[in-house]
Amino acid sequence: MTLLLLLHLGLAALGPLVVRAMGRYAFLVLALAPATAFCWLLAQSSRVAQGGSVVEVVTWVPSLDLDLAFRLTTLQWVLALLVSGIGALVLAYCTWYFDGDAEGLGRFGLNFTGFAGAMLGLVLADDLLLLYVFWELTTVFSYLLIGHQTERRVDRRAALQALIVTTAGGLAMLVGLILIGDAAGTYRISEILAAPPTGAAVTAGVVLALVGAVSKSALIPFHFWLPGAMVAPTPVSAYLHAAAMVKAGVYLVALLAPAFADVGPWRPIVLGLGAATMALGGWHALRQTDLKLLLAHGTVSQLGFLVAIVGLGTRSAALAGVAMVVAHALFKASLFLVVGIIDRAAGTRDLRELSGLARSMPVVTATGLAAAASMAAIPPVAGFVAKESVFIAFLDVGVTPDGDGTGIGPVPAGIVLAALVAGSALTVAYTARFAWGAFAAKRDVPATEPVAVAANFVAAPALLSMLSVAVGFAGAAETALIEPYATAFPPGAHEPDLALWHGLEPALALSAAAVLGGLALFGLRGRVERLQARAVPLLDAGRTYHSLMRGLDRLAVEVTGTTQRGSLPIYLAVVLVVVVVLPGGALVFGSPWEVDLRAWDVPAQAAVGGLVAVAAVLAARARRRLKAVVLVGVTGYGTALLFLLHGAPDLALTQVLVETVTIVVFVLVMRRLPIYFSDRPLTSSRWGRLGIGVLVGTAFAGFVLAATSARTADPVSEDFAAEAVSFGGGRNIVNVILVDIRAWDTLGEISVLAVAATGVASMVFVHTRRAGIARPAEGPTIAARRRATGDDYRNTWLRGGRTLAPERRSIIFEVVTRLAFHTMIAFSLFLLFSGHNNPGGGFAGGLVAGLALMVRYLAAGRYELDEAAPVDAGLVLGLGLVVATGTGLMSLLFGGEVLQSAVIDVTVPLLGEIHLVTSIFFDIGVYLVVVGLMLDVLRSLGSGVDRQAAQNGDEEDEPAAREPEVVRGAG
Amino acid sequence: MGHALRSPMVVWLTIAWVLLWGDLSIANVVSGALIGIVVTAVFPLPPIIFEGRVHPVAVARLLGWFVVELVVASVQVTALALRFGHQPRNAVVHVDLRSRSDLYLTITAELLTLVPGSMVIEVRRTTSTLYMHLLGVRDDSDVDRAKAHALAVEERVVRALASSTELAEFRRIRSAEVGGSPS
Amino acid sequence: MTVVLWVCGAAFGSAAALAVWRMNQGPRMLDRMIAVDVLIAVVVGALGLEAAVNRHATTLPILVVLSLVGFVGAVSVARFAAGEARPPVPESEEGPL
Amino acid sequence: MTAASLVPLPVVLPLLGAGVALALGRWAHVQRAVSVVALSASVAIAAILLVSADSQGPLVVWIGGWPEPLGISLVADRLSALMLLVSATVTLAVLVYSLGQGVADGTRDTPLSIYHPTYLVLSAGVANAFLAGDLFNLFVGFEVLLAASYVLMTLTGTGERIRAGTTYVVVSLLSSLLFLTAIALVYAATGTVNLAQLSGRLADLPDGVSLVLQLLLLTTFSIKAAVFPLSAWLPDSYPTAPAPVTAVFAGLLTKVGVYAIIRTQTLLFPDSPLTDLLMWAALLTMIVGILGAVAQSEIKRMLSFTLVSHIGYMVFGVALATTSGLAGAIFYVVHHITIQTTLFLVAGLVERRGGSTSLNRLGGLATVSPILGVLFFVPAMNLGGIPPFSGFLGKAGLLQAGVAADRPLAYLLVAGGVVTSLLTLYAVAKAWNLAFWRAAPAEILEPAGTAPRGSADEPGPPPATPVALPAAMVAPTAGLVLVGVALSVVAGPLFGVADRAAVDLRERSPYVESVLPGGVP
Amino acid sequence: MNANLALVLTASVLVAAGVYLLLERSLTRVLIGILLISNGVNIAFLVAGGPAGGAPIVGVTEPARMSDSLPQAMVLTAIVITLGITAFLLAMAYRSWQLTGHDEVQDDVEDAAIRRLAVADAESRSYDDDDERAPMPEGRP
Amino acid sequence: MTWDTAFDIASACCLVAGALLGLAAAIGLVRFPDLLSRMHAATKPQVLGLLLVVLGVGLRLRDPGAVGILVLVAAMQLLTTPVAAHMVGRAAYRTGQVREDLLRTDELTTALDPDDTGTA
Ligand code: NA
Ligand code: NA
Repeated sequence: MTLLLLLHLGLAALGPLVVRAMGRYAFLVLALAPATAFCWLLAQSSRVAQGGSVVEVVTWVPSLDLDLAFRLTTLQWVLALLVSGIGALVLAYCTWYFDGDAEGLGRFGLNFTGFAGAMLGLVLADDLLLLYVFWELTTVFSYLLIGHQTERRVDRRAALQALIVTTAGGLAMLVGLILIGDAAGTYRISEILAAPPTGAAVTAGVVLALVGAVSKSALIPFHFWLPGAMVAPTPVSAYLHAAAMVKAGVYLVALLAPAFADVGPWRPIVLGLGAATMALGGWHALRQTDLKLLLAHGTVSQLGFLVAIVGLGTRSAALAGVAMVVAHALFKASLFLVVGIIDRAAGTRDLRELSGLARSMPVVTATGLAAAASMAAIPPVAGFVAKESVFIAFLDVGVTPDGDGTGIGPVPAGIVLAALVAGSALTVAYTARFAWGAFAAKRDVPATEPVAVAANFVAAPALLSMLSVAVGFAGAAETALIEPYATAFPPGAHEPDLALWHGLEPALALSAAAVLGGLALFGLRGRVERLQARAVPLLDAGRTYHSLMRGLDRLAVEVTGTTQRGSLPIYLAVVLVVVVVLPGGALVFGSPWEVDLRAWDVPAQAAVGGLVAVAAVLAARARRRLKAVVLVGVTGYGTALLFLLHGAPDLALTQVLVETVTIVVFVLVMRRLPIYFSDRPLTSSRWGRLGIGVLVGTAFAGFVLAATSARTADPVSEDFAAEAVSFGGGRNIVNVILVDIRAWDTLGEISVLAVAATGVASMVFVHTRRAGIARPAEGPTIAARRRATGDDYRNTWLRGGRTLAPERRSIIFEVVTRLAFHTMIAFSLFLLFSGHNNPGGGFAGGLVAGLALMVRYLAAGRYELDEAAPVDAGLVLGLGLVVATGTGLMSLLFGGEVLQSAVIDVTVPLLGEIHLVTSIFFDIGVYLVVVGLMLDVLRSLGSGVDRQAAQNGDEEDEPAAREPEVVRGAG
Repeated sequence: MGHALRSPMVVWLTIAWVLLWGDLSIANVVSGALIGIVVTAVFPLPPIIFEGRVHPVAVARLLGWFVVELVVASVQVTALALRFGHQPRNAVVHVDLRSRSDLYLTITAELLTLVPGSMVIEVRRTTSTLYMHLLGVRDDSDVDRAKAHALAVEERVVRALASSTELAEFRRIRSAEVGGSPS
Repeated sequence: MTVVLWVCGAAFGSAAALAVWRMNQGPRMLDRMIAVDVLIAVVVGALGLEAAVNRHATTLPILVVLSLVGFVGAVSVARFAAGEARPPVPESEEGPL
Repeated sequence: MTAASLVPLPVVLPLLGAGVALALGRWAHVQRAVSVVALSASVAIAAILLVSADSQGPLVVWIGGWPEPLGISLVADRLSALMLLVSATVTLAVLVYSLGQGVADGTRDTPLSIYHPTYLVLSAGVANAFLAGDLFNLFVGFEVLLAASYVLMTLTGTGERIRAGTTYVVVSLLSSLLFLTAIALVYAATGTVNLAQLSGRLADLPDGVSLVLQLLLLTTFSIKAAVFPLSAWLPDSYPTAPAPVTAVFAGLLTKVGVYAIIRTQTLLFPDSPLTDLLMWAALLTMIVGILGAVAQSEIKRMLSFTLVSHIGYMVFGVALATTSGLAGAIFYVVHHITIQTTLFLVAGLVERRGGSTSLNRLGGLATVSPILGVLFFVPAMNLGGIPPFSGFLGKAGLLQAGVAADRPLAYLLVAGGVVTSLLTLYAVAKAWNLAFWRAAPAEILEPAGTAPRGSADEPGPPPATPVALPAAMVAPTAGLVLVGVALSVVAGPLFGVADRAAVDLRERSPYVESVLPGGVP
Repeated sequence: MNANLALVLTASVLVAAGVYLLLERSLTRVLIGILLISNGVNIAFLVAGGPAGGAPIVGVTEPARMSDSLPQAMVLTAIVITLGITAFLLAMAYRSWQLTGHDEVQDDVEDAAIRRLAVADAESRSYDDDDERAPMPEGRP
Repeated sequence: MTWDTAFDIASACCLVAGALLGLAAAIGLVRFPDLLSRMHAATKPQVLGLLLVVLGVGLRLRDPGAVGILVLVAAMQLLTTPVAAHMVGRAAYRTGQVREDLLRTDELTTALDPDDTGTA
C-alpha cells in the first residue's frame, strides 16, 4: 500500500514534466497510478470478502505513535475501489475535457494525481494521525484544484473558503482524534475499534471528530463551501466534490460508528445534521439553474443522507450505508462528467438555455438519465437498491423497542425517517429538474446545437452509469462483499441484504411515496419557485462565514492596532512594567524573605555614592546633550571610585579609561547633533516615565537586597587565589580570570568589540568598513603654508598638523603630543605585560593605546591619525581575533583544552629568570582588538565625520580643496 | 640599533619603562630599550631637531624656581578665590619671545600656564608671540610685570636647555631688543 | 592617618560636590569641562589618598592613566564643541526632577 | 582528541574566520571562502557532536582545562547539539544564499567587508549560547550574537533600517541589562554562575528569592524569544533588514531565547510554580501574534507575526513541563528554525521577482515563476501545520502533550493551538491568493533582466523593479525547502532525539553529573 | 551575607534615573539612560560579591581579605561590551541625524497604518473576502 | 620619633595640603565670575595639590618601585595639564566666551584678524 502511495506521489511529481512532454494525453499516463491501485484492490477482493485484511506498517514517528500503518478491510476496500477507480476514469476523462494548450495543465495533473494518492491513503490509513495527514492533504489539493483558474477572484475566494472551512473542521477532528488516541493509549485504528475507550474525554473527542467529518462532507453548518467549490474544473467537481473527498467525512463516520455510535452525542449529531442537511440541500438544489450547482446542492443533500445512514450504527444501516456510498459515488461522478461534456459541447450549463440535447446527444443523455435514475432511486438501479435498504434500516429503528439496538425512541426515529423520506422526495424532484433541464426540449428555448464530442470523452461517465445499473442487479454479491463490515455491528432486528425486491414492505411504500412526492414537487415547480423566492433563508451559513471572516479580520486589525503600537518607549515601558509586576510582585507578595544590611564598608562609599546619585539625577534632568554626557561621566568616574573602594583596582582602571573614551566619542558625535534635546511637551508622559523609573529603581533595590541576604554558600571564587598562581601563573586574579579562567568570556567580548567597531564603520561609511587612508604629502600648497607659517626652518612636530587650518592648530598641543605619544604607547604595553600580576591587562593597555591615537587625532586632525596608524582598522581587529583564537586553538594542538595556558619559566643568562605564561598571547589579541576598535571609532566618528562635514561645507576650516594634497594611501 | 639607542626618545622610554616596573634590573633595561626601539619604529614621528644640550645645574635651578613660583602663586590664587566680595579684573596681553624654537616656546608656555595667575591662550608661531590671560590685574604695572616675567621664564628655559650657539643667538636678540626698543 | 583620611576625604568630597554644581550650572560646555578637570583631579587625589592610607601601590597605574589621558575630554570639547550659541532658554526650565 | 574537545570549535572556528575576514577585508574571494569553510566545518562538527552526545551522553569541556567548577564549562548535550546542528545548517544555507545575492547584486545590499565577519561572529554567538554551561557565558554568547545582529540589522544604514534597528537595538539592550541584573542577583544569592552548580544551589534558596530570579530570567529570555507582551518589537524590526539577514534572524535569534528558557527553566527551576503563567503567555503569544499576521498586508511583516505566534507553541511545550511537552517544543524549535528561515529567504526572492513584498502590489507569481510558487507554497503549508510536514508533526506532539496533561488550561491551550494553526494557514493562503494567484501586474510579467551591478562602495537601495531570479539564490532556498521536507522523512529519529533530550532535561542528572562528576560543590 | 546599603541605594538611583531617560525618544538620551543603568548594575555586582576587601592580587592582599574577584571580572567584561555597544549606538545616532536631521526614534509606519484602520473600523488591506467592498486593484495601481 | 613616623607625618601634611588645594580649586571654580578666571582657579592650585598628593603617597609607601611610577605621574601631569588649560582657554577666547567687561586690556582682539594666518 505504501508503494501505491509512492506511485501516486512519484507520478504527481512528474506530472508537470509528463504534461510538458505529452500534452493532455499525459492524463492517461497519470491515470495509471489510480488504475494500478484499482487493479491491486481487485486482486485483494477474495481475501477481503472473506473478512480478511491486508496490513502494512512502516515505522515513521514512534514518539507520536504515528506510523505509516495501513489496513485494508471491507470498508477501506470499497472506498478505495471507488477512489481509485473513479480517479482513473476522471483522469482519463481529463484528456478530452481540457484543450491541449490550456494553461496550468502540468500543475493540474500534479494536484489531481496527488489528490488521488492522498485520498487513497486516507481510506487505507490504520492510524488516526495518519488518517489526519491524508485528510489534510486532500484539503490542500482541493484548495489548489478549486483555485485552478487562479486569476479569477471568485475561484480564489472559493478555494480559500473551502480550505478554511475544511481545515477548521479538520483541526477540530485532530484534537478529537488525539483525545481518543490518548484515552485509548494507541492511535492504531484497528486497536481502537477492537477496544474502544470511554470517558468524558472520549466523548469530547468523538464530537470533535464528527465536527471534522461534518465539515469535510459539507453538512450543516458547513454546507456552503461545497457549492462554492463548483468554480473548479468539472473533473475536480466530479472526483473531489462528488465521489471522493466529500466522502471522507462519511468514511470517518462509517469507520468510527462500530466503536462510538453509542457515545451520547453521536446519534443526535449524525442523524440531526444528516437529515437536516439532506432536506436543506435538496431544497436548495431545486432552485438552481446551473446544472453543476444543482448537482452540488444535491451532493450536499446526499452527503447528509449518507452520514445519517452510516452513522446510525446498526448492522442494517451499515450495509445500506455502504451500498448508498457506492451508488452515490457512481451516479454523482457520472452526472458531473456528463455536465462537463454538456458544458464543453453546448458552451453553457444553464438549464434555462439548454434545450433538446436528448435528441442531439443521445449517448450522453442515456448516460445521464441512467445515473439520474440511480440518484432518484428509481428501480432497478443501484440507488434504488440502496435506498430501499436504508428505509428498511430506519424502519427497524422505529419499530423495535430498543430502536434496533440504538436506544432511539420511536418518536425521534419517526421524525428522522420522515425527514429522510421528505429528503428523498426532494431528491426526486431535483433529479427530475436536472433531467428535464439538461436534456428536455423546451418550448420557448431554441434547441441547443452542441459541438461534437469525442467518443472517448463520454466513455468514463458511460462506464460509471453502466456500473450504476449493474450494481442494482448485483445486490446479493454486493451484500456478500459489504457484510464483513456490517458484522462489526451487533445483529439487529433482521439480517440485512441488498436486493431489488424485498417484497411489499413498508420500505417500498416509502420509496414510492418519495418518488411520487418528488414528481409532484417537480410538477408544481412554478409554485415551488415562487415559494422559494419568498422564503427567508433559514440559515445562510455562507453569509455567516463571510461575516465571521470579516469579524476575524476586524478583530485582527483591532487587536494589532492595540498591541502593536509601533512606539519604542511603549515597548520599553511594557518590558519594565512586566519586570515590576512579575519579579517585583513575587518579591512583595511571595514568601517572606529576610534583609540583612550594613550601611557601608567605608563611609566614603556613601559619600561617593551620594555624589553619583546626584549626578545621575542631574543627567536625567539635563536638556543639553553634552551636559548630560558630562554628568554621566561623573557617575562613571564615581563608579570607578566605588570599584576602588570595594577593592577592585582593575575595574577602576578600566572604568576610568572607558569613561574617558566614552566622553570623547560622545563629543565626536554630539558636535554634529543639535545642542539641545527637543522638548517633549507632554507633562503627563513625563510623570509616567518618572513613575516607572522610581518603581523600577525600587524593585531593583529590593531584588539586590533579597538576593544578597539569601546567600549562604561560599563563592566559587574562593579557590581562585591558589589556583591563579599555581595553574594560571599570575598573581592578579582578575586578570587571570579574564585571560585564563574565563578567557572564553573574554573571547566573546572581543568578538563583540570587533563587530561593534565594524558596525561603527558601517554606519559612517555605509557600504564598506574600510575608510580610505590618506597621509599628508609634500604638495605645493603645503609647501606654501609651510613658508607662511615658518615651518621650513622649524621642526615638524606632527605631519598632520600642516593639513589643519592655522586657526585650528595649536603648536603647544602638537609639541606635547609629539613628546607624550610614545610614552603613552609604552605605558599601554606596560599595562599589557604587567597585567598578569598587577592591575592592567590587554583591555586597559589597548584603551590607553587607543587614547594615544585619539590624542594624535585631536592634536592634528584626520591626516595625523592616518599618519599615526596607516593601517586598516579591520586588519588590527582581525589580527587581534586571529591571535586570540589562534592561542586558543594552539593549546588544542598541543593536547590540552581550548585556551589552556602553559607557564614557562626559563633562566636567561644576564637577564635572569623569565616567567612566561602563554595566556599573554591571548591578552595581546585582546589588546589588538581594543586598539582596532578605537582606530575604527576614530576613523569613522572622527575622520569620517570630518570628511562628510567638509563635503557638506559645514566646516569652513576643513575645506574639501585640501583633499588633493594628500595621497590616498594603501592600508 | 646604536643609532636608535642614541635617540632621546628611546632613552626616555627606557627610563620610563624602568620607572614603571619600579626595578632597575638588566632585564628591565633591556626590555625597556627594546620597547623604546619597537615603539618608535612602529609609530615613527618626525625627528625632534634638538640642537641644545641639557645643563643640569640650570635645569635644577629652573625646577627649583618653578616649585617656588608654583607654591607662591597657588597661594595667591587661592586667596583670590577665597576673598569674598572681591571681583578680580583680568587682562589679555601678548609677549614676543626671543627664541624661535617651538620646544622652548612650548615649555615656556607650559610653565606660564602651570604657574598660577597667567595662562597662555594663543600662540603666534611666526613671531613666537604668546598671548596670556592674566588673573587679578590691578593696573598696567601688573601687566608689565607679567610680560617681564614671561620673558624671564623663557630665559631660564633657554639657559637650561639651549646649545651655546642658540644661547648666543638668544642673547643677541635680547640685547638688540633691549637696545632697540627702550620701552 | 584616620584624621588625615577624614580631613582629606571631606575636602575632596566638598570639592567634588562643588565641581558637580558647576557642571550642572555651566553655563557653557567649557565651564563644565573645567569642572570635569577638577573632578578628575579629585579622583586622582582620592586614589592617592586611598593608596597612602592603605599602603598599597595597586592603584598607581590608574594615576598614570589619569595623568596621561585625563586631559583628553576637555581638549576634545575645546576642539569640537566650544562654538556653541547662547542657551536659548534659561537652564532652570527643566524637567520635573 | 575526543569528541568533547570539538565542543568549542563551532564557536572558535567562525571567530577565527571572522578574524581572517576582517584582516583580509580587501579580498572578497578570501572572505567568501573563509566563511563557507568555517560554517561548513561547524556543520560537520555539530553533526559529530549530536551523534556523540546522543550515544555517549553530554559532552563537557572545561575551557582552559581548569578544574571544575572554577572555569567555564561548555556542554553539548542532546538539546544543545541538536540546536547547534540545525542552526549551523541554516546559517550555512543562508550564507550561500547571500553569496548568491552578492554575486548577482555586486554586494550592494550586503557589503562584504562588513557582512562576512559580522555574519561569522553571529554564528559563533549563536553556537556559544547553545553550548554555554555557565550563566554569564550565556550572557556573553547573547551579547556576541546581538552585537552582530545590530550591525546586520542596520546594514547600509537606510532610514528605514535605522528606525527599525533602533527599536531592535534598544529593546535588546534593555533585555541585556535585565540579564546582567539577573546574573548579579544569581551570584549574590548563590556565589556561582555555573549552571550545573546553580541547579543545586538555587534549590537551597528561600522560595521567594528563587521565584524572583526565575521570573527575571524568564522575562529576559522572553524578550529575546518574543513572548507576548514582550514581543511587539520583533515585527517592527525584522522585516526591514536585507533578506538573508531577516531570514537568519527569524530562524535563529528568537530560538536562542527559547533555548535559554528551556535550559534555565528545566535545569535551574524544576517543579516551577510558573506553569500557569507560562501557559497564559503562550496562549496570548499564539493568538495575538497570529491576529497580527492576519492584519498585515506585507509578506515579511506577516511572516514576522507568524514567527511571534509560533513562539507560543514552543512556550506551550515548555510550560507543560512534561517530557512529551518538552520534546514537542524541541522538535518544534527545529522545525521552526528551518521553516521561518526558508520563508524569509523566499520572501527575498519574491521581493526580487515581484519588486515588492506588499500584497497590494504583487500578483501572478505562481504563473510567471512556478519554481518560486513551489518554493513558497511548500514551506508555507509547512508553517501552516499541514501534514505530513514537520509543522504538523511538532504541533501534533504538542497537542498530544497538552491533552495528556489533562488540565483545563492545557485544553484551552490545545484549542488556542489549533486556532493559531488555522489562522496561520489563513494568513499564508491569503498571501498565496494575492501574490501568487491574482493576475500579474505588467512589470512582473516582463522582468527587467538582472539587477544592475553595483560596486561595494556604491550606495543604492535593493532593486525596486522586478528582476529575474538568479540560480545562486534559488538553489540554497530550494535546498532549505528540501531540508524542511526532509525533516518529515527523518522525523522518527529526530523526534527520538527530542524525546531523549526532553528526558535528560526533566531528569537533570545527566547534565549535572557530566559537568560535575564529583558531585555539586 | 549582608548587603551594603550605600551601594544598593546608589545603584537603584542610577537605575531609576536611567529608566527615566530610557523612555525618552532621543537616541542620545536613551543611550545615556543605558549607561546609567549599566553603571547601576555594575555596582549591584559589587554588592553581590560581598564585603569590600583588598585588591585580589596574590602577594598584595591576604586571600582571606581579598574582595571577591569573580564579579569584578564579570563587570569588566560588561563594561567593555557596553563601550563597544555605546560606540555603535552613537554611530547610529549620527547616521540618524544624517538622514533625518535629528536622533529621535520615530514610530513604526506600518503599525501606524494598521492603527488608522482600527480607528476607522476598517478591514485590513489584505482582506480579500468581501463582496460589498470595491474590488482591490489587481496588481499595481 | 622613627624615620617611619616622620615620613608618615610628612606624608599626612602633604596629603592634607594637597586636598585643601584641591578644595580651593573647586571653590575658585564656583566663585570666579567668568570662564577664564575659573580656569586659573582650576588648573593652578590643583597642579600643586596633585604634586603634593603624589609626594604624600611616595612618602607613605617608601617603595622605590612606587616612587618610579609616582615620578612619572608627576611628569605627565605637568606635561598634559597645561595643554588642556591652553586649549580650553583658547577655545573660550575664540568663541567669544570671555567677559570683556572684566578685562583691563585685551591685546589679542586685533591679532585675530581673519586675514592674518600667522597664529598657529
Ligand atoms: Na588558559
Ligand atoms: Na557598563
